[in-house]
Amino acid sequence: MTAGTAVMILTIAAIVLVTFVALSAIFFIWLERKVAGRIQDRLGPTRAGGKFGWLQTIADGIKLLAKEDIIPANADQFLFRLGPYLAFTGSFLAYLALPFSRDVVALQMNIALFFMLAVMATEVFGVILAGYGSGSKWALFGGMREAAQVVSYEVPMALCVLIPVLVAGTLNLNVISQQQAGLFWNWYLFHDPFTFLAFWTYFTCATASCKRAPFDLAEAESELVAGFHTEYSGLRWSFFFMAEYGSMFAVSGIATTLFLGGWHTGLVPAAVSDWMYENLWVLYVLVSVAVFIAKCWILVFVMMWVRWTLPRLRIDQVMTTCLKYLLPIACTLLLGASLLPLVWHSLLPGWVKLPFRNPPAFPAAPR
Amino acid sequence: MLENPGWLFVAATLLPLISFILLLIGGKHWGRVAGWIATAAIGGAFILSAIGAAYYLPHSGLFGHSHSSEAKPASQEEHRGASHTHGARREHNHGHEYSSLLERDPAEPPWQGGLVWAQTSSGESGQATALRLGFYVDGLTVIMFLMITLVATLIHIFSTGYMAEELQPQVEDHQAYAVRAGRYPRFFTYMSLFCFSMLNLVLADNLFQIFISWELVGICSYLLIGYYYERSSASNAANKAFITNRVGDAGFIIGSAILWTYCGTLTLPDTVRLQRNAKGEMVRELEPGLFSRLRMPNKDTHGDPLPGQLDKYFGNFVRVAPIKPAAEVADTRYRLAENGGWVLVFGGHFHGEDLTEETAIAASSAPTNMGLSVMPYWALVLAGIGVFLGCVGKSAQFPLHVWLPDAMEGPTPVSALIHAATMVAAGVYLVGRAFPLFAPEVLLVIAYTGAVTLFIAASIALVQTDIKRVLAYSTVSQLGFMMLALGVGGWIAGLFHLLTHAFFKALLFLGSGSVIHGCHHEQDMMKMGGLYEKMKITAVTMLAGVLAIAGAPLFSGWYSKDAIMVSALAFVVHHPQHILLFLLPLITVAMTAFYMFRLWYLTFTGKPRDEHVYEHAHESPWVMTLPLIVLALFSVVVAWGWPPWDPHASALEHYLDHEMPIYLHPDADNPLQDAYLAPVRKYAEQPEAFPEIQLPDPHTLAGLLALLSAGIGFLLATTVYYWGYLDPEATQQQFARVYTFLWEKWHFDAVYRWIAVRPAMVLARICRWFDLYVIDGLVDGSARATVKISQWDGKFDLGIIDGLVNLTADIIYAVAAWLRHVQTGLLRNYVLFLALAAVGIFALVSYILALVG
Amino acid sequence: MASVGLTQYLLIGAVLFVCGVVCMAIKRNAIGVLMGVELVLNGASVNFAAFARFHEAFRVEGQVFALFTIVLAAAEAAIALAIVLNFYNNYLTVDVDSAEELKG
Amino acid sequence: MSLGDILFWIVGLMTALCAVMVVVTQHIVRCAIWLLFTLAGTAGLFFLLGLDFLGATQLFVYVGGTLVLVIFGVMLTATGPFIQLRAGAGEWAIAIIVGLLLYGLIAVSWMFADWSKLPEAALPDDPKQMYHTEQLGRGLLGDTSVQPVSALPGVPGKPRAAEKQTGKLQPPPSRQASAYLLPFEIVSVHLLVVLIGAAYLARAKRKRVVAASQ
Repeated sequence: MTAGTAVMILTIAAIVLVTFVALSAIFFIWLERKVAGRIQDRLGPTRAGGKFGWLQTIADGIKLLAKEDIIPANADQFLFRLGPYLAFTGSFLAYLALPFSRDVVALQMNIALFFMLAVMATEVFGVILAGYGSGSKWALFGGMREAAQVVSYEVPMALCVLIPVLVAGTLNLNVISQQQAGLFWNWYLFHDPFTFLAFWTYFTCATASCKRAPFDLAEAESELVAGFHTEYSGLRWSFFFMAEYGSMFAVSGIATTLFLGGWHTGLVPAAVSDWMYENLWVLYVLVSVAVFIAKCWILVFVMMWVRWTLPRLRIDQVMTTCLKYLLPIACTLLLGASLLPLVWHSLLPGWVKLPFRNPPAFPAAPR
Repeated sequence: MLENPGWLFVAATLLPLISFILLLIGGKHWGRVAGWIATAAIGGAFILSAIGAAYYLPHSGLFGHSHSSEAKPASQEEHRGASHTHGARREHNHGHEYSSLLERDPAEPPWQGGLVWAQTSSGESGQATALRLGFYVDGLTVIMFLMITLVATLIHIFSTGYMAEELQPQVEDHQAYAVRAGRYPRFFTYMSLFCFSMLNLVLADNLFQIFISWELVGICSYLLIGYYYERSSASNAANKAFITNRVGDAGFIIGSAILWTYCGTLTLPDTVRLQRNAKGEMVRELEPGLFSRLRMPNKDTHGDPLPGQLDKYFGNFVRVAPIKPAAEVADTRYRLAENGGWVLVFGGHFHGEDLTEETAIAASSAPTNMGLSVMPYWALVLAGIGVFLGCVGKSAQFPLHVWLPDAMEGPTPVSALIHAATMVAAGVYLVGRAFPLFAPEVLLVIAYTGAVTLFIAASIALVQTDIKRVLAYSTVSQLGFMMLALGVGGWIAGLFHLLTHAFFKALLFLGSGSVIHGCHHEQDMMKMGGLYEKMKITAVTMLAGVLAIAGAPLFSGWYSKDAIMVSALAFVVHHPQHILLFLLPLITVAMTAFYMFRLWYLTFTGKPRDEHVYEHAHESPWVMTLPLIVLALFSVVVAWGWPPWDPHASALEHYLDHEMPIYLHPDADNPLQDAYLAPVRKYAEQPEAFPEIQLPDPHTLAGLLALLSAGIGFLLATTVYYWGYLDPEATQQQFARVYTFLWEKWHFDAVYRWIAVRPAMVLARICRWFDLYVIDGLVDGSARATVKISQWDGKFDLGIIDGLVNLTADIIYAVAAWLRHVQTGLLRNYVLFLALAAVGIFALVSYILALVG
Repeated sequence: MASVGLTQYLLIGAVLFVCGVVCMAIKRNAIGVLMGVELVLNGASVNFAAFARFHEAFRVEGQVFALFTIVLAAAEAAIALAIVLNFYNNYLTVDVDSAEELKG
Repeated sequence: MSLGDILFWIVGLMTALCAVMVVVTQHIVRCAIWLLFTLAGTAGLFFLLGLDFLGATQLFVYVGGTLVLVIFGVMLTATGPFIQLRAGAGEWAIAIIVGLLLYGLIAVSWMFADWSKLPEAALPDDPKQMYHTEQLGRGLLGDTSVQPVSALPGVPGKPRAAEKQTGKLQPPPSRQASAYLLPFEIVSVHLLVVLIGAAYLARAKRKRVVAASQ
């Protein structure tokens, strides 16, 4: 493969991914409204047309595109304009390393997981800049809260992510997924008690780092008008939302890949799916991409469900949850997960030991 | 798998030490948590011991297979002559097997390890002598660990309840009429230290380490007996225990010193250590322990078997003088009862070829020769008696038994743990561990000491009214049983009784603790009575303990006491002049049953004799009854085997039999003790091999006699104290002299006061005078002189030395005041300076380099 | 222009380094000075990384030292910010020129 | 010029430009944004070099952590006149001259350094063939098979016999291989200590000021 083709493939992948992110944002906005409606015992959007009112989002999009682009007089023009793009870039870059199926990934990286976490960490800059650049104290408060919250929650989140990595022995998401092939008890969620608990801890942190309710302090309507995006309108505003829905899907993708078997259905033995991969590649890819996206959607749906069910916390409660509860829990889980095989394999006499399932051997993906 | 599971036991030993250090540092402020920490530590030790035992049991060969027997070449045995019919047994006892120790897998028990503490090089032989810090884990260690940690854990749990009132900030001590601060954490601090010391004692592989633990145990006992130190009785008891033990320990250290002098080591089993050889390579070298040095090993230092004819000349164990022709020596090698003579000691490095009669003779004149030296036989006896004297002190044997009853001043859990289950067991344990060192004369001393002790203590226990003192004398008496058993060669019986006794005596003490706790610290049995209605759990569990100690069938005491009686009987059959060694315990069995049932009846049955006590009595909380129940369960079942009604099918006894050191087996080649003990053991195991002895099977005979005796005691107690046919008061009046004699404890305390305490006081007064007037005078005089000199020195210091120093400082100050203008205080200027300096230095260096070329 | 190799990367690193030094020298804002330090450390990181790529002997060392540099920078930033905040709380300014009490 | 070279020039020049902008910009918040781009550009350089792990760490720790902290600091202190503190023209002049001198010095020494003395690195064309986390991790543990150790060039020392003959550096005996795991762990602990210390430092003094003002 020459460098030219590599760039071409990457460009195509990027275009496909951008389209996917934009389309899924449209879908999620509709879904969010329907979920909110159902939970609040009403129908949700119905009037704009389409089955179940799906045209509502399109109508919203047209409205946002047509809206006047306002920049407040007090704002710092440069920073104000930069904010949304930075946020969206951080969220979008994560998709480059997210495997949708076996070897169906824009950029095969050996450290894909780390890369995803790293680029998603830069998303916070967009919000901070928006908060500062708006020249409004509500926006500034929102930005500061976001900075404090996201940076803190990254720590337990990274620790939780380390636990399945410890079990798998690799950071390559493609390999981790493939190790969980076969029936669903091969998923790392069920590998041992520590990974099981790590999944829930991770999901909580992920919800917080996407600034989703009940952790949406950066845009707390009741206190800060609209938080960091108070002064935004039109397309810039919609970029923030694309970024938010994009990162919701991305963290769900990480959760799916690490704990829930990635693109594997968990219903057929590994041999069958391998056979399909060898002989019916196209069908395999279609089915597994669908399975992967469905799993992520379910997790995204759970986030929405949580949002419309739980009340918002106070900012000090958010920080306490992270630093006093989630961080020690994550540390304990990591310690336990690393000590478990040690104790299991060394201290107990031979006749006490039960067979301990190790991850199946799988050759590392071509780099 | 662990490479050497012995480290599990080391870890178990260190846990209480960690707890002790923690509590010592911060325990004062932790209150209840301190108890939990100590309990957790000893509980953890129990779990580690259990894991260790789980490793041990499959390896021990107890279940019929052995890992090492196939691996071992059979050729070693060929040189050892026909007497080694028990070659297969040897596989489990690597004690003095030279080659196997060097080659064997560390995961195979016995597990050994350790390090050298201090090393010295002695004399011209250059033979290094070393003090070790090591561990040796064999079957005895494993079972002792399990027993100690289990009993200690239960007692810790019990103590968290029993000592609860110490948690108050102010505690009123009714006996000392004092109000003091609560000392709950202190109690657990000492308990942790004690547990560590005791475990270390059992773990140690050398006499020196044992001695250290021995002293630590002693100091813990001192601290805990004196726990209520406001009471003068408690502090006196603590002093008495400590000083009495010192007498024994002096014997121990003398014995150790003799062994060190002649044998050059204090390590008991053989050990392997890394050594640098002449070429400078690290090699594994074998270091024979005491046991091997006093017997001829079957391999020389290079692992080559020794020539066969040497065995013919010397046997395993050599007495050199009087020198006799070879044939005669071969015949007389077992005749050890002769007076005088020398023992050949096998040192570090020797070759089999060198070991001829001539060498041996030469060795008797030179200090060391070919790794050999000689030791007078009397020194061996003296060393044995010395070591045993230590055991006499620790295990409260006659004549040093006086401290144990007084030690009951400590809190009851302490009495249970230290003075029933573990510390006093240390003496018995040491006799068992160092058994191969004891010459027949020493064994006889041990047997008689035990016999006298058990009788005296039991007789005193008959008349005591303090509930704990009865138990204390009973403990002394039971320890006497153990010593007697060991002394007559019943190694299994003695240690078997040690293990069973630990459980039921801990149970009895904790039960009495529960009674005392329930009766608000009333200890006099004469004020109790009828408590059964109030404290059912305590009463029933204590009844289990009473039945066990009295030797009721199917209770654990029955099995072990039977084993002791069989050993005594077998010994007496072979040595009829020592008939007392069987009669005294037989009588004492009856007395034991009597005083134990007397205790139970007085406490729990009949009418309440003191209304005040009776009204306030109540059952103890669950933390105290739970250990009672667990211990009661153990007291019943711990010695069971299949079938339970066969007294000689006990699983525990079978285990001990299997783990018995090789030297002690009836057919083992152990010339030091064989002439004396081998037939005894053989008779106890296979009486049909002695057709000339016209007696029934010793097992049946001894068992029936003991049961009969116990039955008599039980009936007597029931007659007097339950049915009330006999009035105890009237009997007491009738035998007033005997009663007074027993009540005054055979006047031991008075005798000791006259022969030891009074002269010591007089000497102390003289010393005080000398100290006050002579030594203090000298010290004060030198102090005055020093003051004068320092006044002159002060003037010199101020004027000349300080002057120079100040001058230097002044000069530097002046220079600095001029230089300080370089500092602008502006951070950014400094950065610029740095960058400029970098450029400048680089330019300068390149210029110079260019100049140089 | 020659194909990209060690020298080109080192030159970029040098640009970062010198920019950092100049930044330290002319920023009066204390945090600006801190940013200069970050730039200097980044220049060093680039050098390490370049050696890791282009020099067999530094294949691991280059990366490891660059990692150390990053961690060091994080630690340094935390401490420096704490100092700056203290400074700000005590003097109500972040102008480093007003911190001249060490003047000789 | 290959594609990688073009990418290098684009990313490298952008990075350098952003670095210059950091110096030139007066507004402290914008300054921080330029710094963000510089750091991100550096991460891009790392990715171009094939050092994925290093690049991701740069993004994660530096950009995601350190820089947020710096911006935090900026926002906490950026009040009124401190947003735009200007240095005098003279200072600018001196600083620029010194900077140019320094750059000239470094650039000249880089350009004229004789890199040909370096051992020929058997490097594949595609950097991704060589560098990945597994090797890095093994290198941290001191595995010599992934870490060809050689004497550092320029550091005086005795050349070994084989080096004298071939003129090439030979890997020393495996024992001298250094494992960086321990220093790495120490650095992590150091980081933790520093963070706690910083938190304490930033907090304790504030209390004292309050006490002093009362």
